[in-house]
Amino acid sequence: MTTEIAEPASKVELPSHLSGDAGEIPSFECTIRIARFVPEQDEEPHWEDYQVTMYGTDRVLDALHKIKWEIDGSLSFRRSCAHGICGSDAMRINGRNRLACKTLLKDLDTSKPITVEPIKGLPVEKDLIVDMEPFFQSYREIMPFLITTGNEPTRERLQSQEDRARFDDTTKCILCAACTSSCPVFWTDGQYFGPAAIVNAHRFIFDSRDEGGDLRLEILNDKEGVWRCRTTFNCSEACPRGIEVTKAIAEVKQALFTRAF
Amino acid sequence: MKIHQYDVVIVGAGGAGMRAAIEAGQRTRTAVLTKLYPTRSHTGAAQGGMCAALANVEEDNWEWHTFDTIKGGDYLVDQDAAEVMAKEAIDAVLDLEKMGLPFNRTPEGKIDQRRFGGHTRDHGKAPVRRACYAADRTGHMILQTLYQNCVKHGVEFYNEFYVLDLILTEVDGRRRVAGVVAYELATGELHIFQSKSVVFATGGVGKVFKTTSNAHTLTGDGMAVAYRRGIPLEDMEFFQFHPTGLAGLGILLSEAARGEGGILRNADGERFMERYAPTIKDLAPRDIVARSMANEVREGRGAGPNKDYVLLDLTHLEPEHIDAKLPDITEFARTYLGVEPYTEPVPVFPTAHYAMGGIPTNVDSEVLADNDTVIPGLFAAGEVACVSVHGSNRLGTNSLLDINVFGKRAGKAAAAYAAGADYVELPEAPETEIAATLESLRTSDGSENIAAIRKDLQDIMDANVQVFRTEQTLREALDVIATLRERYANVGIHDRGKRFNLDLLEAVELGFLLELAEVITVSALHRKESRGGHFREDYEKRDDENFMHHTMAYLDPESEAEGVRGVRLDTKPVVVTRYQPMERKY
Amino acid sequence: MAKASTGTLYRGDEGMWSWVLHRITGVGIFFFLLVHVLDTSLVRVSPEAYNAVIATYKTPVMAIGEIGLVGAIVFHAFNGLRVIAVDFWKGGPANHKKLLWVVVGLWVITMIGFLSRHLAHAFGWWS
Amino acid sequence: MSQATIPAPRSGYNRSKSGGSKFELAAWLYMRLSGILLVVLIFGHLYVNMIAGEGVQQIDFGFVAGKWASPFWQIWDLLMLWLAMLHGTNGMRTIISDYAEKPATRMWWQIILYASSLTIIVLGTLVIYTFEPCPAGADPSVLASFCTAD
Ligand SMILES: Cc1cc2nc3c(=O)[nH]c(=O)nc-3n(C[C@H](O)[C@H](O)[C@H](O)COP(=O)(O)OP(=O)(O)OC[C@H]3O[C@@H](n4cnc5c(N)ncnc54)[C@H](O)[C@@H]3O)c2cc1C
Ligand code: HEM
Ligand code: SF4
Ligand code: F3S
Ligand code: FES
Repeated sequence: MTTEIAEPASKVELPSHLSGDAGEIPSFECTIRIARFVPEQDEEPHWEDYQVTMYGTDRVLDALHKIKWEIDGSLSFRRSCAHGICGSDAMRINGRNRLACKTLLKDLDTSKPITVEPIKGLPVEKDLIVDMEPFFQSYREIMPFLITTGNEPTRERLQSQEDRARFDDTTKCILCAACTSSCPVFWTDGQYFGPAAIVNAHRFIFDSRDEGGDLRLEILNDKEGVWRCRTTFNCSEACPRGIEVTKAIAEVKQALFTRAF
Repeated sequence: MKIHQYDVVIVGAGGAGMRAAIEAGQRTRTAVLTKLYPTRSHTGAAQGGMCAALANVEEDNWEWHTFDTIKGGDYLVDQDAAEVMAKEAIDAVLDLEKMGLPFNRTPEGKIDQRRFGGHTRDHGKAPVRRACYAADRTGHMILQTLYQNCVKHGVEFYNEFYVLDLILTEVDGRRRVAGVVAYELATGELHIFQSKSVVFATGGVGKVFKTTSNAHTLTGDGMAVAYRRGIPLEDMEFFQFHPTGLAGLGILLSEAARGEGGILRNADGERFMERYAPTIKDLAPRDIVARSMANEVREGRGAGPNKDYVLLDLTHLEPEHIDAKLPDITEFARTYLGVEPYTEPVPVFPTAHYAMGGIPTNVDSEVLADNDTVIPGLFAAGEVACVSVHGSNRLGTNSLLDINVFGKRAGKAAAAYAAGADYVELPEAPETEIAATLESLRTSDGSENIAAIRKDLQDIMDANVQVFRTEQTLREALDVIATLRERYANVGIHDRGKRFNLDLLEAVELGFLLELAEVITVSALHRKESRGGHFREDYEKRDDENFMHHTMAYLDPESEAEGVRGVRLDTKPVVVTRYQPMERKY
Repeated sequence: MAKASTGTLYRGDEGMWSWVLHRITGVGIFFFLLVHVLDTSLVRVSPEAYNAVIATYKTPVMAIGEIGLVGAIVFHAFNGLRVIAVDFWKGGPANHKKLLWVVVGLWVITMIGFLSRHLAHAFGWWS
Repeated sequence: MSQATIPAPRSGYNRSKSGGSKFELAAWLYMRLSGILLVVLIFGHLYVNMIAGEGVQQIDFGFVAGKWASPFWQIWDLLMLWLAMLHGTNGMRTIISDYAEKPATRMWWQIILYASSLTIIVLGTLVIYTFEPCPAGADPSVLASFCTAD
């Protein structure tokens, strides 16, 4: 409300598709190829194809819902908010980690089957559902909470706007695991802390109010810590929140490096 | 059957649940049962802010905040509760900051505050900067910070455990909490949690509507479970519809869009708010704007192929201004509708946003079995509860506050109660009832489809119980709900397995939705006035003489309310301390 | 529990493919280095033995192999410098794709320079 | 009904702690420093051996002897040998840790790696240090020109 806004016209001409003269919403057919795995029946996951009719603004999540609700109710996947904020539905869509609720079908090539698989490197429990426990374990290990010493102040701790901006990027993380499960190093043995844990450590290491940076750096100095990152950038590319993950990892490496000398 | 024992069991790990867990967890043995991983809870979707009269940027005090809350709630607010909330708001924000929440800062390094609809200085004189915020992801930061502190204090979580029943045992003629029954998603097993205190913090029930800003998982479980155990639900007719949801999707575009100069247009390109609110136009209160939008569509001036939405026009604003002030909106519009807000108007329609009603509690978050009897050991906080601080219409930023203030109170009270109480004996096989329901659903080969019933329910609720309500639309909705409940009795599911059987749980959730939709509609039918979020076209005025009271709905097979068997309606007086009802004008 | 390794190939970022190449070339060079030290050690056995082995390096078939080897080393070296830039230069992570194109460009230039001489030496062209 | 209490569901993974060592940091740094030096050393080596003069065709015992007669090239090659072998060995160590699935397999591969690296480094060093440019009794035609000058 700071800038001066000219009083907008009380009536404007709108293009015809908005005023409601355009007919049907265009629809299209597409094939969704899903890696199905039912623990009670299957030894190995197998592919299954589903034909669905979808509309222009539909997302992969809508297609999955359509399959679950109309074709096969046993298809299982996690989801909640449906607009990219809760981090439930990271999955591998056409070979890359994406949130199903943020991936529009029309941005994919619908002339070919769209492949949907669980994220890689975590044990598959059923269909698109993986065991997230190892992922959260790593997160918990980096002590993701403010560590301070001395008496609590009565009012808020002060923090300058620059200090606040220093770690803004890494506060956006929704713990969806798209990054960690896109990391080739994480796939190998699942022991690497993974980018998400490092991102969340970064969030505190660079918070001017925090005094536990040394502890966290020590944890990430582990042989499964930041040094295992091979700068493959899959994490940065996969992050649905647009966090510069590899950059955050590089900053943690540099912090460890400057601390050592 | 697995039995666990905890002093305190908290159901739900959203803002309210985790705030309670931080208090209870440090005092006594506490378990948090949640159907979602804690960080998936819908508190994370809140954008705008959390208000408190910190007076960091301009003069403010908690009494003004109390007044705004009461007036915003159209005087149906319990004023003692509003006072508690406004007073404790300041500590609630400071607590979060001390826990590490990265609030935006003023140039002096203090927590920054901004304006938000309905928050004023000195009883309505001018807008005041009261909302504390962290960019456009305040809810996200609250959820993360609370989870982080739960990790710090080693709170025990049972993730993907669905609480499906509440165990109440009668001791000396009084019902007390004995525990809860939970369904473990991963294995399909039932668990019994015996506990001295139970805190319900399961969030809202937006999924009774088709167009909603709420998550798929917000199916009102806590309300329904309590209701089925004979606990009343208060003020369920009051549902807030936010004017600017993305058309067809319901995803919320923050109020800031209009604050920054966005205007609403109909299919003819008219700025229709000039007709409904000639002076403040697009910045009229949420309920008025939502009704005006719905009216345009109803009268055939809606835009789009189905003429079912209006347009939010930002094209007269500078792209840099949009980028700087409304990044979320531009992203949502682009991602989900493929609309470029710089050059095209964005399709919007009112979206079901927030349930003002819920499980009645007092200011100590203790659940009430009627107008004043407390159920020992049972607590509720957050959107599932009705204290009532929001009355008939919640002010923006007051819910994030509610979950923190009353979450904290609930956690403390639950731990204190547990310290002085013994376990109540569990009845023989308390899981029998729910196990039978689950088993019959899981093995049923009924011909009805869950998704189809749910869609019919959501369609009728959107059409008949949304921003416009009349005797006729509500009765029609009740008829439809009744047939849907019959169809539900014959529902069939595909997934026969035990592990991660979400098909089964969707069926259970649908049962909750049907029940709550009925309560909402019956309560709405009963309230023959218009107040806050509840607008009756056949009774357009607020009627303090006959309706200045809360609605209490009970499940009671013996009774009948508004022609519906099984529901009993009662009233509860509104607590008025110092602000007498006035006309709500802005 | 199913192993998560089944499924399609991950269609990663440029960063991933450059790393795959970096790893393969690194291993390749390492094994070559083992062999190369061994054959060079023959200088301690006798000049004749050494010359006999080195003669095999001069055949056309080996000439092709040498192109591969040099190509691998040059890529590994330039990409190694790129990785170092990503680690230490502030703008590195944001520009890693551009840096990769620089690596590819330098690789092409270096290889053209190298090939023009090497093919001449190896096959006696232009000489 | 029994009052048994079960442990929390789905126990997490356990990662062994290495604790307080600076080894990984040092190794990481070494990879970068040695890499930069190696660019100079290897490119120089390749230039002299493969580009300058007659390229591969020129290489024979005499050529090598010619180079190692000078301490400059001796040190150059020695440095290159050590830096590259340690760099390569450490790189191979990471790769083995990445792909070996069982600790025992990992250990065996690493033993093989360290043994061969050590052999090569020792052998290479000895060769450079004990190199005799004009071995007695050798056919003078294969030797460097300066041998016959004596
Ligand atoms: C898009 C959007 C924007 C908003 N913006 C604002 C804002 O700016 N300011 C503001 O003040 N308010 C805002 N609100 C409102 C506010 O965010 C919510 O009312 C509040 O976060 C609710 O918190 P909660 O803890 O009660 O519930 P939730 O955060 O919804 O948590 C519910 C929890 O209960 C669990 N649960 C549910 N059922 C079961 C079950 N059967 N068994 C076990 N666990 C269960 C879930 O797993 C979850 O952990 C917004 C709401 C929305 C939807
Ligand atoms: C020419 C100059 C060289 C440079 C600039 C260079 C640079 C690098 C760098 C920076 C890394 C670390 C990559 C990472 O951490 O992600 C690396 C890895 C590696 N290098 Fe080199 N290197 C060079 C030469 C060599 C040589 C001669 C060998 C073989 C002996 C070699 C073998 C390896 C191996 C095996 C790896 C491990 C690859 C991996 O982990 O993926 N490099 N190199
Ligand atoms: S860093 Fe990005 S990709 Fe990784 S968990 Fe967080 S939000 Fe998801
Ligand atoms: S994908 Fe993995 S290797 Fe590093 S840059 Fe990202 S963590
Ligand atoms: S459903 Fe919440 S992020 Fe996709």
